[in-house]
Amino acid sequence: MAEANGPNEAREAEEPKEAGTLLLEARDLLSGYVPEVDIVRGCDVEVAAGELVSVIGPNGAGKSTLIKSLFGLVPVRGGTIYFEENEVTRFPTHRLVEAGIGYVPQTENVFPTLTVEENLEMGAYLRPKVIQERYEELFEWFPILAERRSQRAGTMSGGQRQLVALARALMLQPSLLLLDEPSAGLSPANVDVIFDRIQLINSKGVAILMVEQNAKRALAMSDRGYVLEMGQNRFTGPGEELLNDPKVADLYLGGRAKG
Amino acid sequence: MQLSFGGLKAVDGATLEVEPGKITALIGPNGAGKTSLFNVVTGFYKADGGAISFDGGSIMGRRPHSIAKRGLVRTFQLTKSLGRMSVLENMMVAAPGQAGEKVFAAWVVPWMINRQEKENHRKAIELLELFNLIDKKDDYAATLSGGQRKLLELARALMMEPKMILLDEPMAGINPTLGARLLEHVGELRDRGMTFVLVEHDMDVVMRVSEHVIVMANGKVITQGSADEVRQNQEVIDAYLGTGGGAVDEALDEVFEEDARG
Amino acid sequence: MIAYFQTVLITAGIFALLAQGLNLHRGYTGLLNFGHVAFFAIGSYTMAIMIVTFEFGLLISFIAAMLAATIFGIVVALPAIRLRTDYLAIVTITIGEIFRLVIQSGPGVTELTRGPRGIRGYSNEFFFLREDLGLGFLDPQMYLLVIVWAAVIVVGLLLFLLLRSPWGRVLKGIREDEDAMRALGKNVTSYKIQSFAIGAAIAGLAGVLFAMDIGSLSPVAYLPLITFQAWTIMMLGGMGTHLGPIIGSIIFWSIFNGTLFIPDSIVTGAEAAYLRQIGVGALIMLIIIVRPQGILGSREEMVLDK
Amino acid sequence: MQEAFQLLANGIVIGSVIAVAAVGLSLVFGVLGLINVAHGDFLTLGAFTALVFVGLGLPLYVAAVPAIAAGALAMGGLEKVLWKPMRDRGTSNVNLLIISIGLALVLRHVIFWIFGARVQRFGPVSERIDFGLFALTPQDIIIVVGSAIALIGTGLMLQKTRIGTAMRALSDNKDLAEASGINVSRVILYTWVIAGALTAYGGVLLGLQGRLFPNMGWFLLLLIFAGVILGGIGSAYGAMIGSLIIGVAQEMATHSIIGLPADLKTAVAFLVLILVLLVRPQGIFGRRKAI
Repeated sequence: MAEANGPNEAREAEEPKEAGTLLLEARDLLSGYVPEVDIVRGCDVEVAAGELVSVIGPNGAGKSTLIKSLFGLVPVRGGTIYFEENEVTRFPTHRLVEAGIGYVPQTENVFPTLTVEENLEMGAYLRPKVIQERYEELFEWFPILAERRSQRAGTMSGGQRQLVALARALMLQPSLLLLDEPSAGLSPANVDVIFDRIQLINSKGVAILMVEQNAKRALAMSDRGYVLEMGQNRFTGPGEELLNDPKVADLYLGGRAKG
Repeated sequence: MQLSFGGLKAVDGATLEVEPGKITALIGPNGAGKTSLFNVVTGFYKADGGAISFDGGSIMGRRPHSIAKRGLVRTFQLTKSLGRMSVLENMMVAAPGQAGEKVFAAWVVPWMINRQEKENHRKAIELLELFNLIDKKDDYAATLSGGQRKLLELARALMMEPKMILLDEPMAGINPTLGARLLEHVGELRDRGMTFVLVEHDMDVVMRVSEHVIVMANGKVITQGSADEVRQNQEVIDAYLGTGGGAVDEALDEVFEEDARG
Repeated sequence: MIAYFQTVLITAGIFALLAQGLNLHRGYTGLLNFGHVAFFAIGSYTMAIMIVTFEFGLLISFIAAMLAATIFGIVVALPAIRLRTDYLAIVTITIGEIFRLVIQSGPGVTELTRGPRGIRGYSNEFFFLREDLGLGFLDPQMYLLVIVWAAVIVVGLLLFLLLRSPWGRVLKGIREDEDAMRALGKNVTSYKIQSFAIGAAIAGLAGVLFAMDIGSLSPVAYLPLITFQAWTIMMLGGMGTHLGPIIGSIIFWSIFNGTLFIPDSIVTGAEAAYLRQIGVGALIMLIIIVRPQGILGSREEMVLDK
Repeated sequence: MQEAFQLLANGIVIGSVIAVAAVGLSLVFGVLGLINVAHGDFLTLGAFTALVFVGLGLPLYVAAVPAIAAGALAMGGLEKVLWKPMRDRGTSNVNLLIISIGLALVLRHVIFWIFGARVQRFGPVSERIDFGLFALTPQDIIIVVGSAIALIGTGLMLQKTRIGTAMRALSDNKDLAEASGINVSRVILYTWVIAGALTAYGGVLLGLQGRLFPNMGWFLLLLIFAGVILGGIGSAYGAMIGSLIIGVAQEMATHSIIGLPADLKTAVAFLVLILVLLVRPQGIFGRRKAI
């Protein structure tokens, strides 16, 4: 089992920020929706600046719960979370947003009756002054949104909604973006688009921690991956390595590899 | 027991059969339509087409309570304990054919009710003892731990003397010791001739207890067979790990919304 | 002083009945009925119309009144119970108001109800009956008090038997989780209708007694306030408890009528009436804020309520 | 024909008042999911506050200002001292609804206590002006225009301002709003303040019709509910249209062809409310999602 190390050497060239410094660090995380039922049972997660990290694992492994716990949406009962070297355990969500974390939930990730522009505006609610200049950059990254800036988000296709959600989460220029199953429910073509944009965002220096069902694709593009099982870290290592590890494939189908 | 559907988005033309006296596992990635299938079979959702028959009769379009009365009983993913009732009351309420459930019966035929209540009480105590919940019998169900509630739900289902039980993620959020006990009970009951279908995420469990495994993806059955057969199947591996090209369907948007969990 | 206690106890008895019906709906079945006054009014009016207009005897009129309230309960329940709880609250409030407006000025209906002028002269037979019942030694007020409390006790006992029987257990189950009960093979819709109908019938009985108490009926006696008072009583005593409605009603009316003793030099009669309503409102808020389980309810159940 | 036009005009007048009040109710429901039974009595509060200032010799359009302020202050204050603490304690929406019933009784009878039961007026109502097909008093015209201004203003606020967009965002998806960094409690407070201002203003308009009495808002409450539900509960624009329809429907019901007594016209609106809830609970203009 590989220890977590910094991002791939190959990627380092494109990082504008100094890579390698630890951005997010969670230790022994214990959390769950209802009292007494822990879904996440002692997870460790690290994300370095500019890194792209995936969390995969079988259904019910606690992936989504993990990411929601990091963002203050699920009560954390144990462990500590650091962000940019400050402890942020049990911080309310809006303070994490202020600190520089963006989050895209898996479902209901747009305001359906609001237009695209209004959705983005809400993403920058804390700093309305930046709205105009952020529009420019984000519309460059997601040209389709520029075309549809006054369309209601609820009338858009799943893939387009996902783009709106990504753009909204990027309005405040977060240094870390948390994505909960960004490819869920999308058609193959849209999955391609979304993964492509995620890589683009990452190449601009935004660190990404994403939970994915589509383990193959997610690991293929990630610097590192965590494989979760029963709310605990099972394997950790560079994306490629995990991808080719037969034990990981086994895990999904129940042949619990011991060791 | 033949189940087939068409038209429903979440369950898109799945056809499957469940053999009596066996434990069948239903597996598949998130949004495969497993829970939706349970909801359709037990009458909680309406199917747009297809046929469902159980124990030699059609149960298509019937209401949930009438399906349950025929002996096809379900549990829920998020346990539905009757929180502000005692554990014992939770059990007693489930007993079938209670004369006292008719309005005014308590005024007219109290002796009949008393007799039945005694019998049901005995049965309930027996089951609670079996499930190690007897110490809790006078506690409010809402005060039980998550695992104990799962046990209570199964015990309560057994009060109904069902022919077949559908278990929706019986092991989710329950500690391994209680989980093992629950599985033991399921195994014993199967040996006594009861039929089980379970949706489960823990593949270890699936592989260990089930005689037959049905794999769903995108609302369809993609393969079925013994645990080992299924494990070797390339399609299954793809469905779980993602294919790289993605076999996910646009029409599944809605499924993800209702079936979304971590 | 005796007159004061008589008045308090008669009203308290009548409202204990109303609250008992409501308790069946809300406390045991979880249904938010805010139109209880309609069933109450149906009882009063059917009784009075049967006696005055159609000249039936007391017993037949009484049976008709209970029957009418029951049927109306079913008619209201059939569509309404499909609604989400808060919508059910609005619909039932509205039904209560429609009903009042119709008895006040519905075309054709006013020939029976006599609109705002109201009906009188229906209670003679009821009071004559006191000789036949061997209660001739009581004065009319005392006689009414005895009848009212006899009704409260009988209804209370019958409800007690019913609610601790398996039937009552099913209702409680529905209050806790409808879907769980469906999965356990219970016909939830049917039970909700039964609960609604029985609660309505009890309200109809309360309406009959109320009619005897006030001696003449008019639509202004059937404002939504009646429903709110019954709710306050039920919550004060403790929802989902057997004795809650009765104890709640006695306390409520003791306080409410106690304000009659405030001398006119401090507040005039009209002002006291307003103060009493303010009291009802404040009491409703206070109960929810301070002691949502009421006097007899269990704190634990309240905490466990989702 | 003349009669129909006259009734239509009357319906639009009363519908305009209902609409102003309904938008406030709808905003609160959209953002909080709370059905506020005390809403009607805040109309009364607005009307009587204005009456006090009219009594001091101020012209009505000046007296409306403190009335609106009183409404905003009262609703905003209650959010601070009542609703928010109760929500934080995890009080269920059903129990909050019951609290609002208690609040309604208190508010209404405090007004009764202070002002008595007699009907009062801002001033004499002027003669009707004949427009050919219908005739309206100048006050009626002020009501319609005043309501239109308020509704357009609210529409602009919701559509063009940051806080308005945030309100819509909150009724769309509270969790996502939180995750976007929106200060949810502040937006809720503003929603109450705006709803309070609108409602009190609606009360002043209602008073302009001629009669002020402590039950005035309560009597209108179910009509307001009807408007809100018809338009799709939680949708502010739906509430405006739904209210106009309710206003017109109840006036039209008294048309000689239908021949319903005037006392019963509100029953017609109530019936519409029940039918809509049963047949199409998301309202005519509402999205199914909004339920």
